[in-house]
Amino acid sequence: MAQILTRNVSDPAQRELSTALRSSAYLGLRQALTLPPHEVVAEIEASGLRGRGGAGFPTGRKWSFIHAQAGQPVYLLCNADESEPGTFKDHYLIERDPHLVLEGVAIAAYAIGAHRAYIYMRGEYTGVAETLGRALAEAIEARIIGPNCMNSGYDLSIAIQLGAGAYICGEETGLIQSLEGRRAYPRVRPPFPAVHGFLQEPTVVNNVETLACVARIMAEGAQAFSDLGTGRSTGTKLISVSGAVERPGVYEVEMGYPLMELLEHEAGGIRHGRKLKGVIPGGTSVPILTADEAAPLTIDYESMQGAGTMLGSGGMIVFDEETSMPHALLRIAEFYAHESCGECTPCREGTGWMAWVLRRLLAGEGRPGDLDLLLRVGGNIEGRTICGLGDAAVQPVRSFIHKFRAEFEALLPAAAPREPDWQRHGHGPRTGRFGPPAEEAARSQAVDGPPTAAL
Amino acid sequence: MARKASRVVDVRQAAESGRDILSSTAGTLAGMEVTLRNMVRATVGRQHVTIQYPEQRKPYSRRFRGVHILTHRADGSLKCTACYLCETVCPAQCITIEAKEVQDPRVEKAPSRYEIDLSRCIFCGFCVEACPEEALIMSREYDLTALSRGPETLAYGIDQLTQRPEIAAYGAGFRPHMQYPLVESYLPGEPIPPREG
Amino acid sequence: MLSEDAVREIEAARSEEESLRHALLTALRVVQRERRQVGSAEIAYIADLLDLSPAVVQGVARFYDQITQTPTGQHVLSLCRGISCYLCGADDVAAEVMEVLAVGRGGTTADGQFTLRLVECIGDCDHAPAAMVDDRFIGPVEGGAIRALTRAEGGSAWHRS
Amino acid sequence: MPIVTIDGRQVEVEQGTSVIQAADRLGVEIPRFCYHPDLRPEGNCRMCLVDVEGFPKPVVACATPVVDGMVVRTPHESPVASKAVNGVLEFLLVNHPLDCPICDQAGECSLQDFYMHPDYGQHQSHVDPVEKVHKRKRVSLGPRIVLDQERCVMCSRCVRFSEEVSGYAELQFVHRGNHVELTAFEDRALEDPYAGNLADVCPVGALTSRDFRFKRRVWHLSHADSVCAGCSTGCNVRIDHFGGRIERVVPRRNPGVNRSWICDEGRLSFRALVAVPRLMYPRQGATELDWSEAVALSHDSLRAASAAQGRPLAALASASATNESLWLFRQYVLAAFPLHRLAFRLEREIAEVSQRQDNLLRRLDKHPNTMGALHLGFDGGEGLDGLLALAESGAIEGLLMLYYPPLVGEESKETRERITRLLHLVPASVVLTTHELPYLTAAKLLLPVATWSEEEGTYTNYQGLTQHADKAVPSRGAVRPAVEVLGDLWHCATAARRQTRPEEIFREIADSVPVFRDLTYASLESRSATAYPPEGRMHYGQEGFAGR
Repeated sequence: MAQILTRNVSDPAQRELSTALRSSAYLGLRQALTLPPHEVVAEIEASGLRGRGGAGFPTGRKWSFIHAQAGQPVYLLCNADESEPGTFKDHYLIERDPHLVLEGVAIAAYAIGAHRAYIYMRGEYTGVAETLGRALAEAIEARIIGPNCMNSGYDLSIAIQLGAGAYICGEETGLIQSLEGRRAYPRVRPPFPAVHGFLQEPTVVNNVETLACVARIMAEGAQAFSDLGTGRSTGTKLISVSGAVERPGVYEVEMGYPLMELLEHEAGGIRHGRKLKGVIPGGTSVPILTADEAAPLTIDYESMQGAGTMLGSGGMIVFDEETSMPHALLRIAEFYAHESCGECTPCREGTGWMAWVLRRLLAGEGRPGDLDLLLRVGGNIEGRTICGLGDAAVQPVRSFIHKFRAEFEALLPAAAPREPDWQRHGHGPRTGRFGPPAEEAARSQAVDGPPTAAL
Repeated sequence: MARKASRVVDVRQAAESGRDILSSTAGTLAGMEVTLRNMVRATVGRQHVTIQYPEQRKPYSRRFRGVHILTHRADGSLKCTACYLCETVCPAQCITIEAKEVQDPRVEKAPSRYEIDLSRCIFCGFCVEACPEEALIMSREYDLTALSRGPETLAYGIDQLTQRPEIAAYGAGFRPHMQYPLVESYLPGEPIPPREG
Repeated sequence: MLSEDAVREIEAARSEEESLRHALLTALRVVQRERRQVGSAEIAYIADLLDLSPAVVQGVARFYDQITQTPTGQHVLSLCRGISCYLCGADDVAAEVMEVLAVGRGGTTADGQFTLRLVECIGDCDHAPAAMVDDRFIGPVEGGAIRALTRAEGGSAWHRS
Repeated sequence: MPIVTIDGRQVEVEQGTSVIQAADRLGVEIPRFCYHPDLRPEGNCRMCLVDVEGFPKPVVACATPVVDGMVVRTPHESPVASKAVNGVLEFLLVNHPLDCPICDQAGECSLQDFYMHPDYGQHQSHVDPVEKVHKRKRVSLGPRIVLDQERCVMCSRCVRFSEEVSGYAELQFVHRGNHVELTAFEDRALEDPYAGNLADVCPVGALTSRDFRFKRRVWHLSHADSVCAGCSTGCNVRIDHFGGRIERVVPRRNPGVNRSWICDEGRLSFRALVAVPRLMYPRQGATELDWSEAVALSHDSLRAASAAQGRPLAALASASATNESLWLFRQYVLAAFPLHRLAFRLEREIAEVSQRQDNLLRRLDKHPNTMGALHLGFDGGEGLDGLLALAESGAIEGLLMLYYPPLVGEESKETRERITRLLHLVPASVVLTTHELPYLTAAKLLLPVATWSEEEGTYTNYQGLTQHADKAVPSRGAVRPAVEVLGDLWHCATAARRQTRPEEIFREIADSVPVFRDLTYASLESRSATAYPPEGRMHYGQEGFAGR
């Protein structure tokens, strides 16, 4: 398999600068600093690199949107928040090759004209941040990063910021808000971060893996990178395989690699010799694939899109035949309900509502029409929210119900539903569909008296 | 304007002629059939159509719209939350409400003054229809009398609308959704069922 | 309220960042680490330190899962219940741990040693069922492993060097 | 400048205008919760979704800038937008309590109004009340505001108001997802002197006014457009009243004066009107007079005290009077007393009172019409002090005074003492005033006049902007508007009748005083506060409750 990013991960000493330098670390940065920034941008554009965080937006294009006025500060934010369930590639990469990430950060910052870069890591990665912090200190010591990087006259300072536990901080504007010391409420676009980002200044937010690719591209040339892969998906992709496989872990595959090949060989096949039931190819925010759908697919943006799903963050979650899909979906729905930041209406109310209905369904209190209700609620969230979390929460719900509908329908009550309590209590019967129960009719008689008056 | 003479009957002429006297009397008797039948029933059968009011009283429909009742909750507090819907809808503008804040965490708000000027009330029942909580219903009390006109005597306040003995005597009257029992609304003196759980 | 080191850390973040407000996230983390909670007193302290309205500090503090309103135990044991860990039996592990430690979700053991948190995906899915003690990943865990760990907490090593 | 088409109607707007602003200009109603014209748009409520040609999905009108040739279709026209907005509204109501009967916002609640709208409301609920997320109710946030967390729709208008406008930042959200709550730290009482606006910006019943709490259902209220007389800023307000009593005062939007805000002092200034007993009848000492007697007696005593002796009449009018009253006051003095001293300043420190009190609205000059008095030819320099000096030297023996107590704060002790002293020094004094004030009892004749809110008139604020205030409530007792009393006095002096309708008087002013040239009541109306929400279509029951 093609190894670009994971070439040196097996050596624990790679975290130390001396070892890393021997394996050509910071070669790409040295190369980049000899070029004017716009040529670095052009090189990345030529490589066809697309963002590895989930959306797959061309990285070079993103950089080219930065048009800072003279003297205006520009910021590079490295998104190491990695909170997408089933994704742990950034964790793996930073822990094992921190200098590669730092190099990518420095190159990107140089390319967009930023002199300050932040690496925002999720709060759970405190230990990983320490590794990265040590690497950064070494790089600064060696005058690779800092004022006058590598004697090029370019100044850069990098800070590592740890989060404190919120999925939404992985959304680029949420990350910016969090970094500014605000509630990580994503911002409405326009204006885009490239115009008004961190501190209202032009800002680029890039994923860790993207920046690692940047480092390699600058060291080895855009051509070498774009030779790998297929079509508009160039290079390699880190795939985090987890769930019902024998050997979960991070695997680097060339774009276009057969999906089943990865599961069967690298990941050791399905656990306990069971059969594959479904696989989520890119973190919980993308639609699930059934075993049949997954069989012919290759790992690249176009192939996934053709199958109605997305490569996303490359967090591949594998479900075996024993898995109860409604229970799994509830777990995912609860995740989104818990992590919805609560800023915009559809996501705030809709994610909680979907989780509620699923919980009710699994508790045996489902009502006819609940599946349609779930789909309708999902439809009302999708495309109506500020950030992508809303859409992300809908994808699993919709695809699970569509593709495993029988399992969900088995949960629905066979007979007509019990009329909900609130029709009878508290607010009085207001519809003419149901008569009063016998004991209440008796009481009614007592209150209203016999048809003739007393006295 | 000329009309056909044949269609005009001269009544006086007809009476004087005396030819139709028998048929005229028969017609009169036929018209009095009900009266006569009742006369016979009352005198011979002693079945009275009139009653000796006020010693005797007529039963009225359960939907009768009599003097209002303010209902209360199981704990005895007024059900009314002073939402002003009855005051708003009242076409005679005879309802006056003043609200106060109460410490009950469930309701927050209750009337400090609730007055229906019954001398202006037209007993249309709109107030009862407007009430979202059956806090205001009507009774079957119909014999509302006072020694003078005006709000001093016929403006009923909270006490009269909840406590007056006539409520128990006449019973509850009109309210919307009569086909259902009252929900969590009670009349004075009504036994309150023990709370569940 | 805080140790000198902690204050120095916040001060450093303060001077390094572009405005006082940026230091807020760091301040919250430091205070949580030192005080094992960010309650009202801590919020007022941070607000004072960073010249912010206490309501603003509270708003940010109450956004994050790792910042707690009430004190945690000496150690926070976080069991991942993300989808990958769920597929690898995280529910059973959680049930067993609750039984072993005799605490509920979010509860703290009677001796004040452990607070048990059931958390969403912590990004260690290849070691599912994943778990953390404080800042260290300890997955994959089984109930028995946790039992051993809780007995020997303080000395147990990170399973990966 | 870009031209945009909204629901088939075109409008040309400035670069950078948002779609919702363009729609407001056209009078096309777009439902909204979080958008407020005087706050930074945040786009979180998602209610203003509109269908824009060429966009794959609905976009928020509040945060989408207009570009030339844009074709927008609102929920009124577009099924796509209508469905989207309907879905959002359903979400907003998922966890909203069924509180309307006890909620003060009912009747002017955006949730109610939007739910009833045929184009995007009226969905069937699929949620049991038992499933709703419960939060804290009836949280007291000090003397102005009561918070109900369950009713909150998280539009963050209040948060933005307190951060961006007043700067106190006392309100924030806590928690996440559908557990987000609006909170003040430890439920502390709000210190913000503009906190009352929080109840106004809240589109639902989450933040309600403690002062107005449970007083009246809003659909019973009648409205009068007025101008706050609490200080020289002249904030545009609406007086809401019922049965002849003012129940509340709320701001009207006027971007050039007060935007959408008023201070709490101004909001509650109507309380000052009833804090002290009103002067109900014309009085000479302890004797009540009828009006014809009182007017004749006033005129005669002033004539006797000044003109006959060859001494000037001291004429002192408070700058809290309307332009119309001041004009008639001056006309009367000019007509009846060839010798006179016309003054209006009560305070000593002129420089100080022309300054602002804070960075938002309040000003130290607590008289709403100082500029008007100056424009109408009152002496800016002499004031109370000058007259007092004259009186002490015995140069004046007659005093005509038009006095209104301040609505915000109290007359300083010093001023009160000086007024008392002046009244004692002058043998013949006639005071037109509103209340039974102890420092005026020394006046020989007291004539009761209408207060702010009881009379129509205009005030000229510190910017020199003349604004019209309508009459809201009737006067009680024998109280009459000052213009009528002054008209009668003028009649005594000239034997001629004159028009005392404020509108006619203002026309006279406009004809005579250059600063007011070309102004009419009609032109003042048209340039005053712009209605918000646009065209008043968003709240039912704005007409008030007819028949009361």
